[in-house]
Amino acid sequence: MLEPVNVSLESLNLMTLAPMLIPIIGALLILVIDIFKSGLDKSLFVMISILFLLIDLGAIVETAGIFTENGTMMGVFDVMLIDGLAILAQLIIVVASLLFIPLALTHKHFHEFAYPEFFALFLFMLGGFQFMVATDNLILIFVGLETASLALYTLIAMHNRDKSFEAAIKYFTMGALSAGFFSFGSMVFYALTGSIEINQIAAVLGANGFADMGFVLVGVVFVLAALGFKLSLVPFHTWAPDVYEGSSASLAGFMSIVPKIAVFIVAMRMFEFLIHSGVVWLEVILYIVVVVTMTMANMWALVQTDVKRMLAYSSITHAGFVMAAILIGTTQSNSALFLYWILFSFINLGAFSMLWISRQKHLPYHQYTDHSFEKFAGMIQTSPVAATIMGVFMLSLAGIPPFALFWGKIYLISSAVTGGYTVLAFIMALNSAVGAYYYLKLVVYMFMKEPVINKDGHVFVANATTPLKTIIGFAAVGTIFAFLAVNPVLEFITALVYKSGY
Amino acid sequence: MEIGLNHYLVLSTILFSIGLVGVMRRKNLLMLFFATEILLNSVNIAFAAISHYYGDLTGQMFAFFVIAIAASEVAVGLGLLVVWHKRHNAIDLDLMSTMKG
Amino acid sequence: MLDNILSILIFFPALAAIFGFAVHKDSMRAYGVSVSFIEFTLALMLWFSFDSNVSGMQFMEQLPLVPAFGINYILGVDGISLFIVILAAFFTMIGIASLSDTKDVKNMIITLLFLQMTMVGVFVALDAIVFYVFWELSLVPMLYLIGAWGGPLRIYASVKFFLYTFTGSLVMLVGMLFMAYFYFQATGVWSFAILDWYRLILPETFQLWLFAAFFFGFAIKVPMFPFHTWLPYAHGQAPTIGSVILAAILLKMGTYAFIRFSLPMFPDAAVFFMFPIAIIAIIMIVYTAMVAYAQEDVKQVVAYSSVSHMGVIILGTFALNVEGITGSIFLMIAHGVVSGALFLLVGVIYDRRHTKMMSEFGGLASVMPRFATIFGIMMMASVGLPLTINFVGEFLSLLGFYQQSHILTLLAGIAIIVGAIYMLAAYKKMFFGEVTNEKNRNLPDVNKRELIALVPLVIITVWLGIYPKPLLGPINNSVESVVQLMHDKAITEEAKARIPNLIEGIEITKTTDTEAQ
Amino acid sequence: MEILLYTALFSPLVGSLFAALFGASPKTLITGIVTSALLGVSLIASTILLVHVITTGQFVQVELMTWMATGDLYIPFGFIVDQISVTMMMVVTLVSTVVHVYAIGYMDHDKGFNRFFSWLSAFVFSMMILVMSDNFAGLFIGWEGVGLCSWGLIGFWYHKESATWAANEAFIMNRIADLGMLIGIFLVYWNTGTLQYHEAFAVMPDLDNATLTWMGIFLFIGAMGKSAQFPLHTWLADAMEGPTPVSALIHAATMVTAGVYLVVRSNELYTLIPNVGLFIASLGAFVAIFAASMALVNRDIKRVIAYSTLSQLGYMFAAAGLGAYWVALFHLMAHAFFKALLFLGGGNVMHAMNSELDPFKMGGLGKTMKGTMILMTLASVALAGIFPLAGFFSKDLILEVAFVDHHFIIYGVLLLTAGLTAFYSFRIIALIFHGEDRHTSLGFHPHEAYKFMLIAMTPLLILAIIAGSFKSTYFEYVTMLLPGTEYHVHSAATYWIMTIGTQLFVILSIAFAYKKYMCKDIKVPDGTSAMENSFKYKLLINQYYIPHFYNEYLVKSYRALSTIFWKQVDQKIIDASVDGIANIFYKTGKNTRTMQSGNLSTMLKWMVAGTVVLLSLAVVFGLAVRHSDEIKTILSGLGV
Repeated sequence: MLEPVNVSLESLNLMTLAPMLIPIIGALLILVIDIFKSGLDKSLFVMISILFLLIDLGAIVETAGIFTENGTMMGVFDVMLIDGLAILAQLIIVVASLLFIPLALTHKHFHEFAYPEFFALFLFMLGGFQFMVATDNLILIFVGLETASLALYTLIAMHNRDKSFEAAIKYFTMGALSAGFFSFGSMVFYALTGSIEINQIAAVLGANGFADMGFVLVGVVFVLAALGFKLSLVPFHTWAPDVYEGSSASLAGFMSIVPKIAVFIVAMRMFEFLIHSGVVWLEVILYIVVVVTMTMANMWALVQTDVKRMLAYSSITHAGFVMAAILIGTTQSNSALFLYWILFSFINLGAFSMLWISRQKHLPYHQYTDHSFEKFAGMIQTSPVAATIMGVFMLSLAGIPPFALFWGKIYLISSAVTGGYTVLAFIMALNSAVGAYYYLKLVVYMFMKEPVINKDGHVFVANATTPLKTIIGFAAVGTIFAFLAVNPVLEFITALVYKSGY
Repeated sequence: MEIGLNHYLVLSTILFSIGLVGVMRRKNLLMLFFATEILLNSVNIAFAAISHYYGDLTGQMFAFFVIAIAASEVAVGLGLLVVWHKRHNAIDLDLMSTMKG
Repeated sequence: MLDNILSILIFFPALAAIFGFAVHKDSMRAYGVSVSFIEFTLALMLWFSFDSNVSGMQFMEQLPLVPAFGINYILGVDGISLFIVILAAFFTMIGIASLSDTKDVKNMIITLLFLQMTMVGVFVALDAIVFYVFWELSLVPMLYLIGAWGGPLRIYASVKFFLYTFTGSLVMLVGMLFMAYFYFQATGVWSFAILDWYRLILPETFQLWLFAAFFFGFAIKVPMFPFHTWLPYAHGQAPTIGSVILAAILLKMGTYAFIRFSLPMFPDAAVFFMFPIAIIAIIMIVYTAMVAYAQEDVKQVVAYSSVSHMGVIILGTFALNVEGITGSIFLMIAHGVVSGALFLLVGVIYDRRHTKMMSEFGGLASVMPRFATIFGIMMMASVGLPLTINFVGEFLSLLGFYQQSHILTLLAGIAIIVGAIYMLAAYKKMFFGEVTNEKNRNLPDVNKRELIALVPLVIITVWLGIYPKPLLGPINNSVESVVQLMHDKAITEEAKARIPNLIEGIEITKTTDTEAQ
Repeated sequence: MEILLYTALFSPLVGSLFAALFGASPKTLITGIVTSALLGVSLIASTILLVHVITTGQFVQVELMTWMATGDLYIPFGFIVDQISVTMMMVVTLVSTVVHVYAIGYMDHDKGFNRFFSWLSAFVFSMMILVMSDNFAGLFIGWEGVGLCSWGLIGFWYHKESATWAANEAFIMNRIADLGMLIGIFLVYWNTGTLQYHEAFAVMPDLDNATLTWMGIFLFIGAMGKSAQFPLHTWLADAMEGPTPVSALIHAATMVTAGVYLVVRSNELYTLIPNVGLFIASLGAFVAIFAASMALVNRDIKRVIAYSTLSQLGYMFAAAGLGAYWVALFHLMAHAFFKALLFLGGGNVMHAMNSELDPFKMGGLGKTMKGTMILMTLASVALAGIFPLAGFFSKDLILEVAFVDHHFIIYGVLLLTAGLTAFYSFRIIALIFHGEDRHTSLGFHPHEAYKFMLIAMTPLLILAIIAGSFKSTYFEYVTMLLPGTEYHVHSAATYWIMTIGTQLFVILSIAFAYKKYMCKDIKVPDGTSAMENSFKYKLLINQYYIPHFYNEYLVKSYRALSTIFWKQVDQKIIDASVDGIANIFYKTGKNTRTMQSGNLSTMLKWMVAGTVVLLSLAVVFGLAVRHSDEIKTILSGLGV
């Protein structure tokens, strides 16, 4: 006779669940609205999404407040885990989404925004990511990851162009493979330790002194492959350029930020304890993967002819760059990861939004891709403000001070220096130099070449509306004046990360 | 000979390998989806077996979730496949390479 | 106002540049001249209120920027940087004043004003990161200047310039981060303040590595052989104003940084690397002078001559004594004036003929006598004739290095020979002989606008050649404190011996006093 | 006295700047007059200073202002008028005043009249700085200043390729020597801590010999360039491309003697290092005969005179090297007078002959140019050293010095040179003024120069005649500063034999020259005669092939090497490797981007392959850990 389940509501600590539930409720609401009255304008759904995101943000800030008082919280049968990492990651996810969702309010009409499902799926996806970062239970991570991914595949496909479907199918198939890898890796850890919670796995492995090192490594390999796919680490990156190209520019920008930060958290939880337990193999492998990802993606970015594809490769590089933080694994490096990613999300969203507002419905005859470099030739003459803003984004991505990313870059490289990874620090620095070339390429096109097409600057802002301009302006201001915000942000991050024990 | 945990694990590994080979070799999208199903199901077998071995239900829970996710994956996957087939009247992977480089 | 004059000097042009977007393009030139004139006046005010007897930093400003990571906005000026700041303001002013008619003059002036912000910023920054910010930021307007208004290879040249210098400075950045880390280890506090770093005494091996990292960044900027190949392209393709600023100010960042960073922070490494660097400097001097001689394009002659002169500056810097370092700082200013003027002069002829090939010219002395005279004066200054500004710097630099090595100074002294060879040959090709090319027969002589730029430069060239004291005094004071700091910090025997101890005399008198008692 | 000093120093500068104002405009006579007048002022001031120095025996020293001061280095603009410098000032101002006045006539028709006077006065100013400075740095200012003016004046007719080439050659060769000088200055500074003459010389006796030797050598290298000593002598002959007044002033009377001045000025240094002195003397003697030999056959009046200058400079160095500084200075002074005279006379001839310089194309000019003939003949007599003209006193003294110091080889060489000097001087006199008229047939219609030019030359003439008589006065006052060794041959008989013998030898040489070149059948050489094809002649006319050697092997290889450095090293190696590194990245990117084939199957394969690689690495590592003990045993068994 089983004991009746007797759980007090207090011990469930439902507050930990609130931030994830809010977007899900929002998604359901959108679906319900659509059931009652179809054919409503997209602006309604945008605003509803924003409202729910704001509420979500409020909930996260609330949990952050609790965290700073009480420290790490467990909840809902100890499945949920709210620590500094979870809070920071959720903040990034929600803020980036807040910047992303108004991008739906374009001047031209696009297929996907006509469906309320788009926004519902989007909110479901956010819920998935939030679950992912706020737990150390492999099941929940897996579920969250898949929820989010499946929604994302659909969002990509909803762009309703040949390339979008191709991108979605590619992403989906590889995602399925990576899901297999992840479950297999989880299975290995489960087999080794009898647990699927990361801290317990760590405890058990630590207790028996990594006796079955070979099998631990097998598990690590599969998890690394699965996470590497999501983070687009070489050689698991092959989906990234195609998917970025196939999806709409705004979604590509979103994809370069939000899913990755979620997976970074998982990677941090998963690998940090292994590296600190002296699993040299993982350190070496991560070192190689990080260097190869940074360098190779850089080289591929060099030879691209389409700006969006170039930015895709550049995102891969940045992911490799940030992965170095996990390899280094000090408090400084983990803080650097968040600082870097916050700054990066501003710039990258800004840059992709710039592409987004220049998106044409139909390609002119001389253009083979949506955002070929030639399209931007002589932009300074036809549309100087847009060109300047785009130039700032590019310089910032290249790491030119005092623009935003520079601060993340020096903090991250400094963490490599303090962590004893001297050579890595130099490799990171030199990769920034290589990267500067392709960012400059766009600057060169915009500022130093004569326009190829009509002298009409409208093409660069064809898609622009006030909300889009606001988002871009926000990103631009954030990029240029980041140096004013770095200090408070850095202190906040360091405090949270330090308190979470990373 | 008694069937032990190791046999299940070996079976799971073999199935997983078959799935991997399928993923690599299949040019038909539908077949490819089947291969990914094999991957996930091989893991399910292992989870169930380990769960039994430890006398712990977590593994089986994981297996259930995997099944659920596999199902939803199939839903999304087939949806994409159908759209693609409608547009191109083919589900051959080799035709699906407009973006590259 | 004087409390914040450095910030004003930095940000006034930037602010003016932003407002410049609203100015109509026909009035832009007047706007640019006014702004740069105000900036120059401010720079002069700085000079007049500068206390020449103080060797340390003056007009210090400090604001927290990222205190959590030890980054603060610290500014200050001493005798070493003061005159380069003034020079930057001066050249921007005459550069804008003498701008010939180009397309997009509005964008160009805005770019120049931004460039001025970065130039001033580099020389007054006393925090390594702030320094680095301006250092890197200066690349951007220059990139645009070369890339948008340059010659046929402009994009290649500008991107090469950018990437090359950027690569070097990233290595330098890692060096800075290491330096900050060592400071953190020693004191438990993060700090990027240069004056804090001065107090840090590092073991010799650390010094060597850090010196190398910094060296990489500075050497490319200078540019030192064999990292110099971006320079001929940049100069060759840049518009006149770009070359002028590049040669007059931007190159000086590298040599200035050697004196600001490398010497006081790593005195032992400076001594250790003195001879290799001297040899590089000599190669720069002789080799590039020979390359300059082989050029067919007069602008390239001047470009390579810059490299050659930078060699002398480097040599003077690594003399590690007061005479040499003072000389090298003075030569920075001198070379700024002279090479700036030479590029302006090349620009004058380029505006008329749209070619820079020397074979196209010949006999210009009779067609454009005033031009030939000014060119001749500047050429002689470049060659290092006494009573011109360059001579003072070259003389002191070589004199200083002579204390360290006789034979290397002798080799470096070849500068005065090879310098004369390429300059005179170029002058001969352009100005002497009969007028062979019909197109040259009726060229107008320099006009008023060009004279506005050139005459002040001629006056400065001669004035400071005869009476360099107003500059040498403050420079000398600051350099003495640097040398003394280096001597005090040095840990190896050799360094102690190589770097003179300036207060030795006082110590001796002290001991004799005690003996007397 | 200070005001006089400044007047003497700065009035040429004022003149130069005044003329420069009109630099680009056509001829304005006023520039010539003003500059000449200002030089006259300078001359008067110098004379008063001379009287002051002679009568009081004191020198005037002023410090105008600081020039450079940093660290321990302190260099002022300081000037000194002492026995040495006042002598030089007199020579400089006197000759330049004469040359200025003369040039008003000579440059009469030249477009660049104003420019000419500007340069010429600037030269005088530089020369005054050179001789009046009281420190090495100031000397160097003047040193380079005269170099610059010499460049401007040699290349005065800048449309002529040969002129500009010669100007550049002169400048660059001087620069080579200046480097030596600069190093010498550095040596002085770092060893004595100062550049002031008297302070530096005061410390020198305490320094070790090696340092002093190096100092002496490097300073002398500087002197070698300015005074065109072998092997840096080729520029002087080429410098004759400049207008003749320039040759008279710069390349005969003043600038080229700066080297001698330097050695005399540094006598306290050179006294300490007699070995270097001997070297200087030997080189001087060698140059004397070497230059004289080239003068024997040259067919260019000005070049002959230039070689003669070179030869006389050799005399001066011989004297200075042997420690007879006052003798060197005395010869310098006397030489300035008669050599300037000779050059100006040559200028008259050249002017008359429309710039023709080959004496073989002249002949019989004495009829039309009587005044010039007298002037040049007397100057040549003085040069040859015939009693009682200036050359006799100064040049014979040098011979005596060599003899008394028992340097008989030097003595012999110098004696032989004296004969050669007489021969070539009168060779051209004979060819120009005497013998048959060969110029009319070539279409020349010579005329005498302006009268005022001739009058302007007379002060030089007078001085060339009477300068010798100042010898004892001069000796008395100049030896207040210089070592006052008197050189007397011990026995009167030897003295007389020597003197009369020398005179006879010289007179015989003159007679031989007249005999050989006054005969009727002198023709314009056309390269066919046996003599012209002889090796000796070719060697001499080609200046021992030294210019040829310089041109072929130094200039050309320098140019070739420069081009190689640029095209091969700079572009093909250094720049190409920079671009190559960048290209490696680009190429790697280009070649490996095929990895991204766009085919889903390939993508999946990459993913699986990555996993498999990691897996096998993991297995290897896992096995290695598990069997680490065995591996260690095996490795130790292998001896690793």
